[in-house]
Amino acid sequence: MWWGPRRRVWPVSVTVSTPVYEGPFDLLLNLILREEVELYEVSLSSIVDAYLAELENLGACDLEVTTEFLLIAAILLELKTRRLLPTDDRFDVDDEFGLWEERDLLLARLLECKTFKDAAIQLRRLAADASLSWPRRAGLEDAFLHLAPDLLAGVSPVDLRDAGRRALAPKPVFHIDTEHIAPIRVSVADAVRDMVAEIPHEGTVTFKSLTVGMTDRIAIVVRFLAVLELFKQGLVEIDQVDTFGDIHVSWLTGADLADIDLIDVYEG
Amino acid sequence: MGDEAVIGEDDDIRRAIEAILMVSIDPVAPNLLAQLMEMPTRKVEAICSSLADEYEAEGRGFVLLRVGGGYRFQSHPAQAAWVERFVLEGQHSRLTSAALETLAIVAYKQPISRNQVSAIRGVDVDTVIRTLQQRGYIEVVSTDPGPGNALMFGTSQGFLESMGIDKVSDLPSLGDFVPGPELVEALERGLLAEPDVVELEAEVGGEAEGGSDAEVPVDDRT
Amino acid sequence: MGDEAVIGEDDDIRRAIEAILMVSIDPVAPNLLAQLMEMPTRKVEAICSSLADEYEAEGRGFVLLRVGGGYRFQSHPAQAAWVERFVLEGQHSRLTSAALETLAIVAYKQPISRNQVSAIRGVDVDTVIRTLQQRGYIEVVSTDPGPGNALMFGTSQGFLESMGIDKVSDLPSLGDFVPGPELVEALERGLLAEPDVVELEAEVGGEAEGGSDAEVPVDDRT
Repeated sequence: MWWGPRRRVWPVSVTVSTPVYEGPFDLLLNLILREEVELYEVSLSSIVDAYLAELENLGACDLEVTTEFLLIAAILLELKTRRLLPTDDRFDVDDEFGLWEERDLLLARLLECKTFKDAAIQLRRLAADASLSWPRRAGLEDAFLHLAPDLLAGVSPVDLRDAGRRALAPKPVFHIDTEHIAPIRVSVADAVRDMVAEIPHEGTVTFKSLTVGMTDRIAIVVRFLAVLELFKQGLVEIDQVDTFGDIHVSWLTGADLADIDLIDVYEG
Repeated sequence: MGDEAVIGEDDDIRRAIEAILMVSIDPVAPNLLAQLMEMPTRKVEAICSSLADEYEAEGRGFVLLRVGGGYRFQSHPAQAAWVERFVLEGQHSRLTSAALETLAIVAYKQPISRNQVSAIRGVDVDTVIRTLQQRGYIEVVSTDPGPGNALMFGTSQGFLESMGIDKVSDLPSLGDFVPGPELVEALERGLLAEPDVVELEAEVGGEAEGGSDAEVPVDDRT
Repeated sequence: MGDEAVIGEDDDIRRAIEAILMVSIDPVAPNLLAQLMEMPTRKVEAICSSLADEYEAEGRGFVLLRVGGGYRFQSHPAQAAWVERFVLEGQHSRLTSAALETLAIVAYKQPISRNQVSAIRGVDVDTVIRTLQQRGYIEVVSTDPGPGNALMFGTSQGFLESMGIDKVSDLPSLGDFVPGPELVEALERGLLAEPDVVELEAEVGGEAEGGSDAEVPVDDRT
């Protein structure tokens, strides 16, 4: 299941908050509820555009939001990939149910996310109301202090040393590598254009050669989607000999370049 | 005459309670007061409640609040502007939405492990958990007896005080926040995996609804 | 009519003063109140004095006292027996681990300012410092000659007595730091984490105000 153990969990920063994305579920919620669109009709490029616009509004590149965005973009791509794959005529009941099951699971997750989101809003209200009232903190008057039991009774010097070690322990410092974070500017449409220019001359190419030099996971996934798009349009043949082996992409002779529907906005 | 004696007694108790609350830093539990005064807790609660009403009726600048499992003197919320002026540094710093959502999960699902919170949030929550812990909203309440012995988190006394509530069960029921059928429907529509397969959708969609109900988070403390 | 307006205004001021005095730890000087309320000190004094009379006439368990150059709420002397009982029987008898850690920092790093302790603890320590000072474990030992003239704290004679040691240098050495299991876990997580891990440690510390609730040094749940 794509959300199961193999899904990577991304760290969330506590200090970063944007009005738009507070996590992958949050983004999905926004996409579905605010945009009132079907998930599968969401164009990746429009998400990227909206996201980049959001970043510009923020005035600074927000690493936190960026990483979460990458995650959600990957999830969306995965969903879209499924959608793009040609439906097998031999109807596979198990697969079909698997898909529904996934959808139900996702729905449950989204509902849960929404529930706690609303609960959090209520907590904020409670906290805001409570913060209008300060507690009395003056404590015991001097006259009674001598009566108070020794709070250190039973505390040994070793206990104090242990407390000191705990308190003075160096806090872990984490290294942050932000080099790979760059605004995503890839689109499936661009990738299709590139490949239409490239594959016919080569005849058969491998997917590896189509993604040579690419380190950005999203760029590679987008390339893959573009190949699927060409396949869908009947322009290429795809062959993968071994599981996880390289994918061979062959230009179909006779395919008319004029037929190519050069998508402007990738619509899955 | 008997009545008068009782009133007199109540008056003494009222005064004693006022004095004790004045020197206490933390909320004082009603049963502690009851123990000290050698009287039923219910009576202490009644007196404290009438004291609180009295201050309010007299238009005092302070309140007697039941918070975090006990009674405490606090400034009246209506005087917040003046107190803020006096307490120069803002004592209350806001939590981010991410931290609040995490806090809500811990509050409603306690005891809960970091990983369980992570699974609900869909993101890693280490940093948020640490912040909430440092700020005294949550604390380790137990260790999971299962494999891994995960630390289980729950809300602290400080959380109750920050929220101005007496106990966790005073939080609004989580059930109040479960999205209504309209939203569920909208989400289902949004998640249509096969928009083309209309027949299947009608059939399985109904089933999915039933299935998702089971997944709707319910207040498991009830 | 003019009188009414003045009375109404006085009422507001009375409420504000009650709120401020309720949350203040130290006696509040009348001229500070006057400054906050933008009114003559004499008027503040008149209002405070009439408030004190009011509480006395109502038979409250607390008094508004002019002491140490300012006004302070205190328990009524007539209620001393109840307060004593509360202190002896109801009070909590141990420092929380957070308070003990704060005390350890002062003990091992003295002389140290409140802000320096705060920086190490990552949370606001005002209440804990106040309690430790009040209970006679720490005291102001010097004033920082630098800008701000921060008060520097150190341990007291009472601390040595409670710990059963002769001098601070008798405390066991902190020794070579051996990381505890929690830190090891955190470090491992940090090392294993993807390069994208964002760990705004500094921000966490900076945000950690208002955490003093967790620092309440006494355990009243026992």
